[in-house]
Amino acid sequence: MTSPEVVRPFPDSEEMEVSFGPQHPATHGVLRVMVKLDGERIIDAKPIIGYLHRGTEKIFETETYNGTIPHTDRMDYTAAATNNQGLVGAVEKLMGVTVPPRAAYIRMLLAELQRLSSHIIWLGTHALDIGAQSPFFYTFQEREIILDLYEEYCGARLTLNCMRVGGQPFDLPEGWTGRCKAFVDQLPARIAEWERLLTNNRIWKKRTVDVGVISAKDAIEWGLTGPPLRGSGVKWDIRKVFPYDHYNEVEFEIPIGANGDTYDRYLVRVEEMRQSVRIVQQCLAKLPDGPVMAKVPKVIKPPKGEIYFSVEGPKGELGYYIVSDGGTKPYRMHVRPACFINLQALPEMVRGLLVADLIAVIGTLDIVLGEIDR
Amino acid sequence: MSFWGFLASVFQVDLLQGLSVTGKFFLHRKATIQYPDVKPVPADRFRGMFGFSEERCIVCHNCAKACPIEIIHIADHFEEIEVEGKKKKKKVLDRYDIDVKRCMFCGLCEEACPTEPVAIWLTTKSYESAAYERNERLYFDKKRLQNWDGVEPYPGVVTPEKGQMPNDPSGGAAGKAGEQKS
Amino acid sequence: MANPWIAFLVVPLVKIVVILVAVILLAAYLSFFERKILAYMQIRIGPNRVFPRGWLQPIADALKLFSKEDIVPTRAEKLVYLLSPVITTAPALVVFSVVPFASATTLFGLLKEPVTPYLTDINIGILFILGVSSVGVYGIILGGWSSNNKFSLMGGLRSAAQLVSYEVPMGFSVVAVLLMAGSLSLVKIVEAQKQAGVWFFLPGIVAFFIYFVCGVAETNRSPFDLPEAESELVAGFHTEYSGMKWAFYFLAEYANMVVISSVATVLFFGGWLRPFPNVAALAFLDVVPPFLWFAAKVGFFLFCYIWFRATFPRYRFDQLMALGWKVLLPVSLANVMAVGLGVLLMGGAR
Amino acid sequence: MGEQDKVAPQEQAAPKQPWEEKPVPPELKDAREHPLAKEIAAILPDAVLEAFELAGQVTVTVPRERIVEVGRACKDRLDYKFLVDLTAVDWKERPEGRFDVVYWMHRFTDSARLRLKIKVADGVEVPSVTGVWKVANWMEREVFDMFGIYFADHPNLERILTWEGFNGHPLRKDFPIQGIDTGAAVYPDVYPPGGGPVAGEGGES
Repeated sequence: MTSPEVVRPFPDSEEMEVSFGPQHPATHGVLRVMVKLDGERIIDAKPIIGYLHRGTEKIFETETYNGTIPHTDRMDYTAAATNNQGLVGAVEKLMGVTVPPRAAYIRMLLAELQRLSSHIIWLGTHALDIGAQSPFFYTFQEREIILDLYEEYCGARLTLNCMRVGGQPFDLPEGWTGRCKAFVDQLPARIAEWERLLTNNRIWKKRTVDVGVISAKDAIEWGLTGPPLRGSGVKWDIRKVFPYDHYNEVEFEIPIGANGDTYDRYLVRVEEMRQSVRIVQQCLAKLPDGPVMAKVPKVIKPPKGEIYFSVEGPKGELGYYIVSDGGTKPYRMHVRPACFINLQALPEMVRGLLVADLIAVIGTLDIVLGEIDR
Repeated sequence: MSFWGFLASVFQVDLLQGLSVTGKFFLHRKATIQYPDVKPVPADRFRGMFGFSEERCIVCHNCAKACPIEIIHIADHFEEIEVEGKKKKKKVLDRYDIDVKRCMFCGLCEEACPTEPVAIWLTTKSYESAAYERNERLYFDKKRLQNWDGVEPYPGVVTPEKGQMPNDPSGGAAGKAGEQKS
Repeated sequence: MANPWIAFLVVPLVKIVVILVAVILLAAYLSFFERKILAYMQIRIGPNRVFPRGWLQPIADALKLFSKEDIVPTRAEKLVYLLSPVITTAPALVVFSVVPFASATTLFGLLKEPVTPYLTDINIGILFILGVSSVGVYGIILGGWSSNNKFSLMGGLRSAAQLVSYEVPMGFSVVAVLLMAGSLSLVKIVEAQKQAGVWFFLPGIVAFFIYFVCGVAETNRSPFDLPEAESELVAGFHTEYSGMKWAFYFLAEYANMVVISSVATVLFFGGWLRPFPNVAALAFLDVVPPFLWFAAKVGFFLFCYIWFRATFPRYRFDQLMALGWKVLLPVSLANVMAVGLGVLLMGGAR
Repeated sequence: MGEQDKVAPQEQAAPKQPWEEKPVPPELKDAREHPLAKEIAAILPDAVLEAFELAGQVTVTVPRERIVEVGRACKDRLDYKFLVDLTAVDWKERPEGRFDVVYWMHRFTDSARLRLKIKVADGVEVPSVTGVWKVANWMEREVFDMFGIYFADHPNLERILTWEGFNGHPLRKDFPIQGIDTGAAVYPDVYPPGGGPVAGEGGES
């Protein structure tokens, strides 16, 4: 059901228009929400974006295919590996390249570690917005280990630039799999600890149950993907429906929520973290050896044509629509940004709630302004 | 709510659980390090400050072409040199500038460099090159890329001038023999 | 009391100076301890750069706040904007005049005859404290309104509703103690606990719990820190304040925390009494001077404040009001009945 | 040559792995007979102007003015409930319409995906599909902002990524990469473009 029409006890009382952001502690970046308030109740919320628009898609048209990869790191700057995975997957599909299994497994490892890191940022900041300060530090402590693993592999912690068209630029340093396994084996215990702080904490439940409810029909209507869609009970995950990169050789479940409120999305993401741990463990066990780069010409020139390829990013379906005119530079490269489309449902989810819930819903949508503004 | 649930909520079991977690961490080993005295150890492949060696550079412009934001400016000219009687034209490097203030340290220039070991590399483990003035201090020309004037090398790392190699940032200090470890 | 001049002018003046300096220093160091303890709970170290290991951090903060530019928002109500921090801080300090720290002492023999360390002991102690401490809310409301900032206005209105609605259950929980003690004066309450031989904490466990929860809400602290919820209202009512004016609000908040903790100690944990005061077997505990007992108990409560802040998320505004009116008020009323009945059965009122 | 044969026999024996050969790009096939394209042709006889298939993805070109009708039919009758993506491509001097507006739909029942494409000349209005899929609202606003394609009866067609007073459409091919003078107060950098104390004479452009 869509959120109820706002019942206004004093209809002729004058509304207060407040601007949340773009410089605001809880908008996860430069998002501005023009909120019409009747007292504390939200009558209407209008997100205003574009403060971080860097014209990435225009820059794509002036770069070679391998040159665009550092730019994709900066779109969803909390999930650089999955951004790269989407781009290189699309170009490889257009060129008909099959990636050696070892490269594909390394990509799955990097992507799942990135999902863990992105969900960790989400949990830390979401709890911080609702008032619980400590999970932020406990979660970021674990994320430091993931960033160290990335630094050992590709030399950078956030803007990885760690994949190339046709495979991986370099192989895993020795000892990396051991450190990765040690980290991933102890993570479920850490997650259980964070859950003891939040999951059945009565204040956390009061702040998240029945807040920002969106039904499955509305979620599909508003084009939500990723945890917001799964939170409303739709079992939909690109890794299961269109498996890429050997995801079909790895077992994992897709957690779904029951009634699409903030608490269900919280449970879905925490369960997704556990599933990612399972995937990483299986990838480490089945890591094949062999080359990490397919036979791909030094200058990437995909054939004329258009292709759409999408990966399951931590925020939702991240798609790349590439139109190539046969040259070394993409003619047109459009990104289907999961956060941009998820944010569109914000007014729908927030109408009639209180100001504090606006912050909780922005947190549960897990938006990153780099991907929204591109 | 079940009877036990009611009892638990009266005795605030969920709140006490939360308190126990923060209490446990109260005695936990702390994670922060005191930066200026204790420096974090970058990994071997860490993409830090540029290293450049002029004699290995064959002026092929590959790095300038590979750079996504075109911040490597190279100028060269040809010279006639006598090699065993035959006249040979040799490319000489005049200007090799990197506009480090706009660089995003993506490492594509290092990958594009055909020489072995590479002439331009980032695995120098040095990251302390902050500057107060935007344009002057962060625009590295050929000489400065080698003597690192204005860059604080990471302890144990020497500047390219003193023999730093891409995979041996300490410039042979570690392995005394100083041979190139491929 | 040979010379009235000394007895009624010099001694109270000395006490006032000592108490004021102590409270301001305590509030400053409480901010340091809060940052340290909060940091330790969040696996980091907290301030440790000023003076070896950070001990002079509060002094450094005070100096910084002194030297900060005094910014007044353009269309703010100048007079009200400047006055409201004072309206908040003054009551928080005045309340300390009634809090009994320790029994009469001769300062280890320095003085000829024992003198009482606390300033006065008026016979309506509790009423005075409740009355004066609720004046502080005006400073918050006026400060929020006068700084001409939507977020501050909302912060101010929220704190008004919150304080009013938590004053009532707190009052009732205090009534439960008065029934047991039979007098409003704080010193007599402590003596009553001494005679009863048991702290009022045990019979009045529910009253204590409600009192402490309302105390946390009164001082806008952790699970109830809505007026200054940084994630929603940027910084709540003190968004536009900076420098010393902000420091006043800061001082008031910590002073109020100490007030609530010390009143809780006096009412429920037997002020300066040692645990189980008349049990002879524990006589060896008397070697610890009474003031240290009082300080230890207040310290424990302050640690709980900080512990709450590290752990609990924040209530939403309507849930906060619902908790105040629908849960705490009825339970405190029922508790007053129960304690009244108990006192009646146990030998009539004093 | 002898030992080279001896050394390499096991390689010849092992079949060439797909990633060891030169990649074979997928070729463009006409997809009129493709079941997905045939479905649309069945319910809307003359709607399918052309249909292609590349790497398993079917693209159907439909006439511009019937896009809402096709969209509603796809959503209600062929239950493409989920509009995944909506974007545009600028083909500059293409005779039959400068822009391609591309709709990418998805069906949950058998998780099939179909791409609708319409050809739009510059300055011609495109009927908005926000009535069919609510998610198209912001996507159409972005296409308008970036390409200048107007969408008829869109609830609030205004710029979404650039600011109100911006007088250009960045993703058009004739929009210079260096940007245009937007009248916004921009502080010129002290140094010439290309940076550096020495004016960039002849450096790598």
